[in-house]
Amino acid sequence: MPLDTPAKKLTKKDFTSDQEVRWCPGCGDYAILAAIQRALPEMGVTREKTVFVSGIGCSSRFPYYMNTYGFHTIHGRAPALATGLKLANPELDVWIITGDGDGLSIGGNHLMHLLRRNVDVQLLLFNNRIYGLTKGQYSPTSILGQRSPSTPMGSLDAPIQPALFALGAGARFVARGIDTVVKGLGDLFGEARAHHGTSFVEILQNCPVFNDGAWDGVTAREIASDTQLWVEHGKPLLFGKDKEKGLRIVDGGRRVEVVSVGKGGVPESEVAVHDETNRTLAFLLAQLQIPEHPMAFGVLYRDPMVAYDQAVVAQNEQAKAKHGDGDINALLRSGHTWTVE
Amino acid sequence: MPLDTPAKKLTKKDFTSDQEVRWCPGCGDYAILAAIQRALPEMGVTREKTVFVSGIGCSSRFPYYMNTYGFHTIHGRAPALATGLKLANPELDVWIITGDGDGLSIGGNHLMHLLRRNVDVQLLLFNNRIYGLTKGQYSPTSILGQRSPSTPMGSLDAPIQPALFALGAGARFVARGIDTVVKGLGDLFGEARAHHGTSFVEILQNCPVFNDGAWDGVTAREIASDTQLWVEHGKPLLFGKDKEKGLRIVDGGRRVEVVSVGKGGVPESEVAVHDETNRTLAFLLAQLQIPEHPMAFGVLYRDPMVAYDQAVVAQNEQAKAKHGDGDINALLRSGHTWTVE
Amino acid sequence: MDTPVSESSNNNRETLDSVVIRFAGDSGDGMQLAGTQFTQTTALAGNDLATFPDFPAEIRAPAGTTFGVSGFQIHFASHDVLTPGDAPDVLVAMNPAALKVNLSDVPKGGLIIINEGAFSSANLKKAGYTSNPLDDESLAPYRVLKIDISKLALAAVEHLGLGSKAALRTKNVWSLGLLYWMFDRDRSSTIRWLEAKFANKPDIAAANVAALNAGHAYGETAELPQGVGTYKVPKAELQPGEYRNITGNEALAWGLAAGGRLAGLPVLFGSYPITPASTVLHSLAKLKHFGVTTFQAEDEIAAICSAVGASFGGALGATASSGPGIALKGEALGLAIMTELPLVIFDIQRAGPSTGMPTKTEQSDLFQAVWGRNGDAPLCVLAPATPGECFHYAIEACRIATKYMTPVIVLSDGYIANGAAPWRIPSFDDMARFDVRFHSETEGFHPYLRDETTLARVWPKPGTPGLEHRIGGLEKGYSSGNISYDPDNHHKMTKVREAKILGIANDMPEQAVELGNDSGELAVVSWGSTFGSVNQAVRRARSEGLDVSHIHLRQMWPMPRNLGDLLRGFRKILVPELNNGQLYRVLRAEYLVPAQPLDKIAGMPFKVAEVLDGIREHLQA
Amino acid sequence: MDTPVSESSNNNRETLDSVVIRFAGDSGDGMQLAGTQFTQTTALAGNDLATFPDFPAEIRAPAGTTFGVSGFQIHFASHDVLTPGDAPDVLVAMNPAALKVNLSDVPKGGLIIINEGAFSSANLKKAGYTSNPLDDESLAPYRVLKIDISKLALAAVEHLGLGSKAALRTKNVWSLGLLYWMFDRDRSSTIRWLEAKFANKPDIAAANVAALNAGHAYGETAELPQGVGTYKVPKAELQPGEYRNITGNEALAWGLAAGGRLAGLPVLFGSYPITPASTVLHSLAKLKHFGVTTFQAEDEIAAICSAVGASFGGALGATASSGPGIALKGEALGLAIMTELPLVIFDIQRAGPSTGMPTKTEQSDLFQAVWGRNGDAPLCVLAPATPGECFHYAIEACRIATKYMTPVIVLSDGYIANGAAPWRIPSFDDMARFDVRFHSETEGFHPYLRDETTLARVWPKPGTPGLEHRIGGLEKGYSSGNISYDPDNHHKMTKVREAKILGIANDMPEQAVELGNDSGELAVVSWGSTFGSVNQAVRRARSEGLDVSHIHLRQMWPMPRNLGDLLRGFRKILVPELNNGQLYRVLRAEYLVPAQPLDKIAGMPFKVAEVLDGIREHLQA
Ligand SMILES: Cc1ncc(C[n+]2csc(CCOP(=O)(O)OP(=O)(O)O)c2C)c(N)n1
Ligand SMILES: Cc1ncc(C[n+]2csc(CCOP(=O)(O)OP(=O)(O)O)c2C)c(N)n1
Ligand code: SF4
Ligand code: SF4
Ligand SMILES: [Mg+2]
Ligand SMILES: [Mg+2]
Repeated sequence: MPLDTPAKKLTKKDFTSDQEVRWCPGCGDYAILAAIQRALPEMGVTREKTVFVSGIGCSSRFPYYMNTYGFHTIHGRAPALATGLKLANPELDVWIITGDGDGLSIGGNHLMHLLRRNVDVQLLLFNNRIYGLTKGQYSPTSILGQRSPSTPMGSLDAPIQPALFALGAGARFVARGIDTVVKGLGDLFGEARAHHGTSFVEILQNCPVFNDGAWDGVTAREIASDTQLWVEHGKPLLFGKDKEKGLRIVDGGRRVEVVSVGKGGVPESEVAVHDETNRTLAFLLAQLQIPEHPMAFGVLYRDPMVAYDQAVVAQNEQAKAKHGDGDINALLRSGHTWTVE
Repeated sequence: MPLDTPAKKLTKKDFTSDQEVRWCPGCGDYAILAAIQRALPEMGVTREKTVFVSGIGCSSRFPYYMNTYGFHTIHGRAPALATGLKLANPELDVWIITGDGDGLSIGGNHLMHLLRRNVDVQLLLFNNRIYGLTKGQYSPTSILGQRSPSTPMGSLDAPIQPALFALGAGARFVARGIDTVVKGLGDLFGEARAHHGTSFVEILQNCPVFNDGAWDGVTAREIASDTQLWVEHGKPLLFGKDKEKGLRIVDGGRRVEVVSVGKGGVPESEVAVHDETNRTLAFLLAQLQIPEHPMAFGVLYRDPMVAYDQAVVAQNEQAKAKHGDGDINALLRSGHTWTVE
Repeated sequence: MDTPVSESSNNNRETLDSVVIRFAGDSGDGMQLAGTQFTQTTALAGNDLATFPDFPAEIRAPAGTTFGVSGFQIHFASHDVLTPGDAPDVLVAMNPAALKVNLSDVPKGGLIIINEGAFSSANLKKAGYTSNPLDDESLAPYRVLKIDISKLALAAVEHLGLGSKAALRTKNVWSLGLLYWMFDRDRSSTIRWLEAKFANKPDIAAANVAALNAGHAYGETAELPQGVGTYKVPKAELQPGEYRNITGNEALAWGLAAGGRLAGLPVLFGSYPITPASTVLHSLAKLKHFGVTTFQAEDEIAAICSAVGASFGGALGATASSGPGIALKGEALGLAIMTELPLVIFDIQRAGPSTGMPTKTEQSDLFQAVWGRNGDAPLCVLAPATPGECFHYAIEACRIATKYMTPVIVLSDGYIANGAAPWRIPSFDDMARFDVRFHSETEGFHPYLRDETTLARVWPKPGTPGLEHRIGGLEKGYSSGNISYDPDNHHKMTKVREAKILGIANDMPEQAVELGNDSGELAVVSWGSTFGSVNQAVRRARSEGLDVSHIHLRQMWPMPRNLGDLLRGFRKILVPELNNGQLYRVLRAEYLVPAQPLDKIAGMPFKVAEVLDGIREHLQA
Repeated sequence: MDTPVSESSNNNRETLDSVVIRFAGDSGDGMQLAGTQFTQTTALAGNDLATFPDFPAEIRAPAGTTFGVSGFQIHFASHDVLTPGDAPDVLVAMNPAALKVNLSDVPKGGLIIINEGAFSSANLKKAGYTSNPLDDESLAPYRVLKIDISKLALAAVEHLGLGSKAALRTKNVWSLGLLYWMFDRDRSSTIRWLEAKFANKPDIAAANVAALNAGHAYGETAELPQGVGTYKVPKAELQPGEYRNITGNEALAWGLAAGGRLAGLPVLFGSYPITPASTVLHSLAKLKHFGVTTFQAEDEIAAICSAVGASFGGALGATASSGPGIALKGEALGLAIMTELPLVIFDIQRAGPSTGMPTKTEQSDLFQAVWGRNGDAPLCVLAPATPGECFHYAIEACRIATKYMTPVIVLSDGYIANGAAPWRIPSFDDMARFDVRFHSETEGFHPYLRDETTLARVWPKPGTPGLEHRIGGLEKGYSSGNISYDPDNHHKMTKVREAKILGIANDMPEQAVELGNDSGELAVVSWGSTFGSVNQAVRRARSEGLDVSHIHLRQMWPMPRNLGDLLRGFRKILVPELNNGQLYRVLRAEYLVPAQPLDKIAGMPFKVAEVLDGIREHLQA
């Protein structure tokens, strides 16, 4: 949420730290870094009020490259740490950077509780469906059958779907983007920051070293218009090069089918309209998978309620209003005391 | 899943251990204990193949009272421990007993991964919306504003909804019951056990000492028929004393409304029919809350897929089939060796 | 109960020097309430005192069983009292189970007051008696006062027309009345308390007052058997001042709030409930108007991480737990050590390993506190000796944490946590402030700039323009604060982290000798909550003419700077601990002195006699 | 490189006793491959050898930077080799960054082979050079061989028409060819290996072979500068047998599989990836047909809990991690201790505290392993000294865990984990089985029945009729196995848990002296991976006539039963450790002997000279 604005207009460079970036050449993380370094000045934030908090993983090196405050914590715990930071200093604008391993394997519980509490932070989950930093083991979002050093015969556990998980955990803002779709990312970051409460943003990210092309089926430029559905509140769920395809909801809301729209197909009025405040619709959209359906991007769900840190501040104020500023001497003498002479 | 059956018909008493039960008088846990001790003989299980695994909490004392194998582990970790147990010994019939604190606070991550992996166990979550054992602090399922020793001015974090969370995590069997509805419980336990994969069963449980009546708005006998919707696959979603009320799905599947059915109301055909294989419907049902809607009970969702432990066994077998039974001498000499004479 | 000092007191009361009373009954019988009220009243009467509440592990254990017995022991005297007493002079047993569990602790000739009315055959069976002890010879060695308290209490409140369940619940207050009569206590403060507590239920208040008075009246009017008299314990010479009872956990909570004030910082206390630490959270949750934010986290890891995040943000982060929870915090403690952030951790020790006996006390987390982490990860460890000292050491922890940019663990235990002791209330205005100054100079800034004296790094507060920086758990360059894999740098950083912590010893008092000489035959070295029994035991040993000194450690790490020299002045060193030998090993490792253990691993405090025996044996060995 | 022993060898090769070569280049330059191939070939040539690979922390660090430099050092000799060598006699520097990072380790007069072709101004800048070291005096103290390896490699493979990127990638193999020529190595095994590795890409295989041959040919034909010669290192006298190279992590994995076999149990290995432990999981994941199930858990806590669950179920549960992950496992370790279940834990130590320097080695988890848990929580700790010993100690861990029903921690470290050493392959058929017998007697059964000798409790396997029972983390009654809060029982159980672990010392060898006398002036006591450098240093000290013995510990807890007596036979004790002083404190605590530390906390193994200096200093002090 916007607070102070800087005296002079800042640029991408102002948000770039002096540390050499240490990701592999071609890593999707570069594009995300650039996107946020470009988006922050647009949002008019100050460097000093901005904090990036991360866990451990390739993605979690992110804070080092931002010329803001930053904390590279321990594996999986960034949401917990950020919660304390935000409670201690609610004026800060806190961004959490995490990976599919950091955020959903070891850190899944903290993520769940961050979401249900609705702490006012932005969380960006870089989903490359692999553990990058530890050299390529499968992750909780890896596809069934993923071969990796720890699953030489293929993985056997069904992947978690991050956006679905977030919705089940009670998230109030769920969005999805792609590392290479920089413009889309910048917009999402702006929306995420504007939202009061936890903004959950899953970003499909390519790890060229250990899981190259994991998202190609969705992200490859040639097929993008057929595999990506960018949703917008109040707009029909259309996709395809000429928006010639749409989603129709059938079976009393239980299933979604792809229909041709316009000439030769169904009228646009039969195509479902996105309502970002409807959690059930978001649940339906979050589940869509290629090849049956396009994958949904943009703000899938947004339904603000009071942020946890705001409520805590308010309750603390209420206590002060009721009891006055605490007096330690009086506290020590509260209840039953007696005097020895 | 059923395995051996006992030589002679067992009874409730066979499943009762010699340990004195140490819950508070009136605790809802007694009814659940009785229900399972009664249900197990019905399922024809043997004592020796049955294992109860729990974490820490009042509810987690459960294994001591079952005359089967049992492991009272550490706080929140029962799902992880049970996973190892089941992988080591897939023939065992493993039941996990957990509480809203044990399973959803400290143990939320293990629960999530148990569900997405779909390990073939039954998990019963005793939801009393409070920490019983540690004397009454609010829990992740406590209502907003819950007053407790740790939240004297009322809690500020939105509760997690266990069934919703389970669906978001990828559970393939999600059910809900009530401590005092013993018949319903027994049935659910049977269904849970019959399901291959993780069966998640939330049980509304009363803690008369620290959160008495937390569920009265749903469970009180007088109002039960209006506040409880017991779902059955393929049957319309009817409730009320004379099944005179039903749920209609409106808004393209995004909302549910309560309608009167029959004379003066809508025809029964307009009432939605339960389809336990539809995850979106389950998501809708899991969200229903009093007073707007009745709360949904029974098997909300069931859509089996291969259980993790089965897949692991199969992969191990496949490796054996391919390479033969491993030979340590050969292993030590695999790859490059040389001889010194 | 000591032998009567004189018999020339009012109403022919025997004057006693000190008395130990134990209230015991079913956990539903209100024994903690009776004990607490007796304590208040006794404090008002001017005695010194110590108490020991002992709860069952269950929330509501089945009535009448031995594991459902709840006890409360108070030791009061006309002189200094340091322990709740080894053995009760008077046992109040409200039911057969209470008698069964406690009888063996009563010395021959001790007085046992028994609620006969509860000795039904059902209750006897629940307690595991095969025959009624009131009917056989088993109580012959004691002075026994059998009263049907149940019936008398019912009769006393009959006129109020309560249900019989509620009426019966006054029997604890009835017995309290009897003891008030026996020990010449004033009922008025308890009456006021009952009236306030049951302000909304006037009939319950009235019933309790009636029962209290009836018990008292019973004493005055009934013919009591031979050997049961009335007693008086004269006032103790206490330091003048205003007093209150305080439990260790309350004192930690208040000390943390006070420490935040003295540092000029808001406090964020992130915690996850666990016995016996939860009440620190409960106390702090009521102190929001003191600038304390409490956060009940999803687990212990999140709790400590939230505190680390808060400290990074410029607040004072704190957390509390007990053994198993502290184990979970180990990795994050390492992060706080590496990032050199202030952090206060309360470890309220309980009997381990693993879940152990959660409601029982122990001192077995010393290793975990000092050495229980990956890597070379030094921090500061303090150990208060009494509930009152918890207040002081919580403040000290805040001072050291912020001055040295380090985590500080305060080791308390279940015994101090729950035990209430009279405490002379300090004046907050007299306490020295230690206001934190956040770093502000942007020139030449990097986040690992150090103070030359303390070796603490600077504390730059997010939100400050020009001090934007990144920290984390990777090794830092000494002169840049950036990530560094340089071998020499790691050596240097490890040494500076150590030196910083060891330097804290220069900022804390030298080790004093509590009792006895500065050198000699035997030093008894204790730490934490065993202070009272060890001190008493050494006092007795010295009165027997033995050359023994008592040294009590409160600075567990770094240890007091003179400790090595001091210990080397003794030929023998005995270390009584409620664990399987931890401090004695640390002393040997640090000072190469021949420390020997005296262990008790029973979930219970030392008895004075146990330590005394140990001293005698050790001197002979 | 030692001084030539003789010059009378084939082709006028100088004969050397031992040589240390370091390959260094960008992480994309294939230095690990070159090093590994040189190692293979050298082993085949009959030398003894030791290696030290040193990776950058990044997966793919930006090319040309100093932090992206990857190194591989090999020490080979005609005698026993215990360490990878202090300083390289020959440095191969493939780019400016590699030169910059490694130059200071090369002794004056050492040979440096430089790939001139990589010394572009861009690369020089990336490495942080302001002027080209090839053009100034900075290399004057060394023998330098400048070759444009890039260009020569490109030329050698030109005829194959590869892209220039792929072609350039052969330069590591080109330099390998040159070194093969220089040290008289046979190319054929490398050629076979390349052909197998690139079987699917025949042009790549051909290119590599061509480059290898070209490098070799260059040596044969080019005029080499003064001081650069050709050398021969005669065969070492090795114990006859079949040999292989093995890394510590591979050996742990194979040892665990073998241990499961010898116990007659399936193994469940639950683990969560972490550097440098992950490769244990990777190795075991390939052994499913050995009755090993691997489970990549969601975190370290789940990993160890899955292993505890498996052991409860009658399998052998095992887990592995490094410092931060082991810290997370502390609470669950306590559960395994309390429930007395077998469990094998590999802790592959890395530089701490906190995240520290994940890719660097250290020995700083000893405290954590021995004492780092809540409560009195004893377990067994073993520490292999070499990669080969990892196999043996993994088996020993399985034996002790199942025989004594206890967790056993094996402390390895990043150095042994990744370092490959030639290992004489044992015969599995000669190894003693230790088949587990599950409890089967229902008569008088309870789960804490103990074996009188080992004090181990019985192991009843779920699924067995009549042995249904419940266990957990709460204290158990000694004679019933039921939950018990009895004070004396807790004392007794704490003591029996301790006695059981201490008793393991009777089941393991006495401590031997590696070098020197059984008593004397100075004992140097080391543990774990520092074996080689400490042994060498003591050997040299003894050859200088100093009265020094080397004692190397492998049983960290319980310690060998004769260790105290042995140590008391020395006037001084020096404990070299890659940490800030841990074992030396444990020795003082246990035996009250005047052990002194010699620490190096640099993420690197000891150099022999460092230990030797420490010995000399300590003897003078
Ligand atoms: C406690 C702990 N356990 C394990 C690790 C090792 N570790 C570091 S990052 C990581 C996984 C990273 O995966 P992900 O979050 O997807 O990030 P990516 O590298 O793919 O961006 C693991 C297992 C650690 N640093 N700390
Ligand atoms: C590591 C650890 N942290 C905290 C505790 C304390 N603890 C025990 S049970 C419990 C919560 C129990 O709540 P729930 O799971 O809802 O069970 P209930 O008692 O309500 O049945 C807590 C916080 C513990 N035993 N171990
Ligand atoms: S390993 Fe993958 S995710 Fe990590 S930096 Fe390299 S390309 Fe990126
Ligand atoms: S505290 Fe509540 S949940 Fe626990 S045993 Fe008592 S009534 Fe049941
Ligand atoms: Mg990833
Ligand atoms: Mg609960």
